[in-house]
Amino acid sequence: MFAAPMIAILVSMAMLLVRAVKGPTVFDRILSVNSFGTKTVLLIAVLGFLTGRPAFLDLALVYALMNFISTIAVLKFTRFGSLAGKRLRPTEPQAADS
Amino acid sequence: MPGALDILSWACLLAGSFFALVSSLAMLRLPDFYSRVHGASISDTMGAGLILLGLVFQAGLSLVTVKLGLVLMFLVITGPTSSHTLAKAAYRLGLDPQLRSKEENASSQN
Amino acid sequence: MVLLAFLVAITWAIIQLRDLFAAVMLTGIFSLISACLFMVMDAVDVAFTEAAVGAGISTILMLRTLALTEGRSDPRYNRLELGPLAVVVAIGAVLIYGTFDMPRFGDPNAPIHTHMVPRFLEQSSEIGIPNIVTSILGSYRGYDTFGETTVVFTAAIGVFLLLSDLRRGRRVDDALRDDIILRIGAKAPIPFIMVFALYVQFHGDYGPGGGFQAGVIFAAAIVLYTLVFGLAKAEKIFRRRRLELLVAGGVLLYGAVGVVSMLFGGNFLDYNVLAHDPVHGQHYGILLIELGVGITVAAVMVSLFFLFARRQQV
Amino acid sequence: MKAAFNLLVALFGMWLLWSGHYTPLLVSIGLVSCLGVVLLCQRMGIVDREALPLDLTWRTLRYIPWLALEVVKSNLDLARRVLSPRMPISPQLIELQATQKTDLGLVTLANSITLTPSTVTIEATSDGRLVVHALASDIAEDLLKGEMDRRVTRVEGSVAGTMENTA
Repeated sequence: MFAAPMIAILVSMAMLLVRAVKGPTVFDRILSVNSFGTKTVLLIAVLGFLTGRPAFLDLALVYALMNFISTIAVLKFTRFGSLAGKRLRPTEPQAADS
Repeated sequence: MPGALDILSWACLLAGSFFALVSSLAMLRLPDFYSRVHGASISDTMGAGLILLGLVFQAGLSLVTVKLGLVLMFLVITGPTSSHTLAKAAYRLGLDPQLRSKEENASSQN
Repeated sequence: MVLLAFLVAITWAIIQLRDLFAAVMLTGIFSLISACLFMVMDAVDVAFTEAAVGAGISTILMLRTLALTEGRSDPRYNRLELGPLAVVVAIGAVLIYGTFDMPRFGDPNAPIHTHMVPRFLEQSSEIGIPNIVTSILGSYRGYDTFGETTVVFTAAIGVFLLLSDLRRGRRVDDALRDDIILRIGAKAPIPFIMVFALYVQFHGDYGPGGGFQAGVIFAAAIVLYTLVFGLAKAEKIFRRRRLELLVAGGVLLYGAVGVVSMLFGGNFLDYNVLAHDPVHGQHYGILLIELGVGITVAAVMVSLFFLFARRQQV
Repeated sequence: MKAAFNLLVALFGMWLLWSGHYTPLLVSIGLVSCLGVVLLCQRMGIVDREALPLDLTWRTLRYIPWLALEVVKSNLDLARRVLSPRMPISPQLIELQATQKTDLGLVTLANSITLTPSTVTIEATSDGRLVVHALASDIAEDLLKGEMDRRVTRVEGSVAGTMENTA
């Protein structure tokens, strides 16, 4: 019975994968990766119950955590690095406070 | 024997799966980045919430429930934070949202 | 199976993509999927490490590296090179041929199940540590793990030597303090992440986890802090000298446990002698060496991140 | 000081709930770990009222179910929009002036807006100006009515006496 959510999550992962590959902007990709991470958390939680080892939840939390931190890191990078403007019209990041 | 709790749990899990699917579909269908953020946030809230809630019903009252709750809490705190930061970064770097004014909208709906 | 298909698809996409940034993002997904695979195969500890290292830190470090390069791969290097391709295909074929000889996954008659596993399981219960992986790594194969920690240590020293003598450039205040949502949203979880890291550190005996993972998670908390509050502030709190001391200190702690157990009359890294009861001795010993591993890994990760971050500012 | 103590209690509580092993050794390790983390965080300057608003009042408790209901409603609405073949959306940017006095209150509002699908906060500044991307005009109008803003301000009002703006 746990199969239903698992399949749903896998299918939606596949759809996210398509979005991540297609882009078109870097932000779309970051969003897909972030969303993919959330799906992974859910998948692991469900899988943990499927195999009867709820200790897997530690793992799910680590994923949630790493997902958050790497998203922030990536964003910081797009803001200060020079790469983000590749497909966008790059404008100067505004000064410290607007 | 499937008790009421079991049924509730499965209802939650199935509904959560449904929303997870809708979320990904939204990611594919919606036209621009900003609207896709909305799509992603479906799965962050409803998808994750319902699936984890379903698992809570499975687990019964134990430490596992607490852990599930904490995972959900973490997702709820960090989810909006990262999607906001993402939207903001895009906005500041000059990615223009695809907007439709009210008039156009009205005419396209007619 | 589905996951494997994902892996293939994503690898193909990574190769095809010109935009290195996108490639890095896809690598992130790649490691998420492979961690799921480890989960499916019940290798929780491996998945844990993959989660912490692959999905988190390595993406960040790769991005930092990307900041130093041009951001696009040169199409000239993307021609199909027949020579290397042939070599890779040949090696792959040999490896696949090798797997034919290997017992099927989960086959109870496999040599590893008939010889090694019972021994490990027996040993593990004798040691009294529920998580078999930890007991094998920490006790039965204590030397190996010591070696691995030393490898981390040496690698870190290598990177330090390569990167640390940079010219000091202008300092940019890269704090995101003005971003109130991020500030508050990140401030709240940091202490909890740290405690969670320590939990992973000390519960390695019971659940998946241990020094490597805990070190990475703890480092991640500090990375998050650095991202939000700026490198300058973070470096003031986590000073370089102290980090370097910690890098060495972790390895030394591991070694010291070994030496102390020798002083008590046992072999190197034989924890049985650390307490009156061998089970307790094992317990304390593993706890301590895991702590050593954790300290080293965390300090190395943070130093590496600082080095890359500083380099980007130059 | 009070904030540090609150944090310590919260952290240790989490440790106990999460650990599930109550041998004296592990519990004492837990206590030491939590203490160490609190000290470290204090040096990092992230221990304050803002980071851990523990003083939940009944008004907060009443806000959370309301928010949850809102989230569910807008989720259903968004699902309907996405699934319908015509996709009746008309994305727009709106600006609104929040009435919260503290950054924490403002962030609560901004995150509540983001948490509700079909509205995402794009900008938030300390003076209370929010830029929101809404997926459809009726959603935007709903938000502009300010129901959520009023509720968050009410929650904030109940705790604002004990905190000052740290911005």
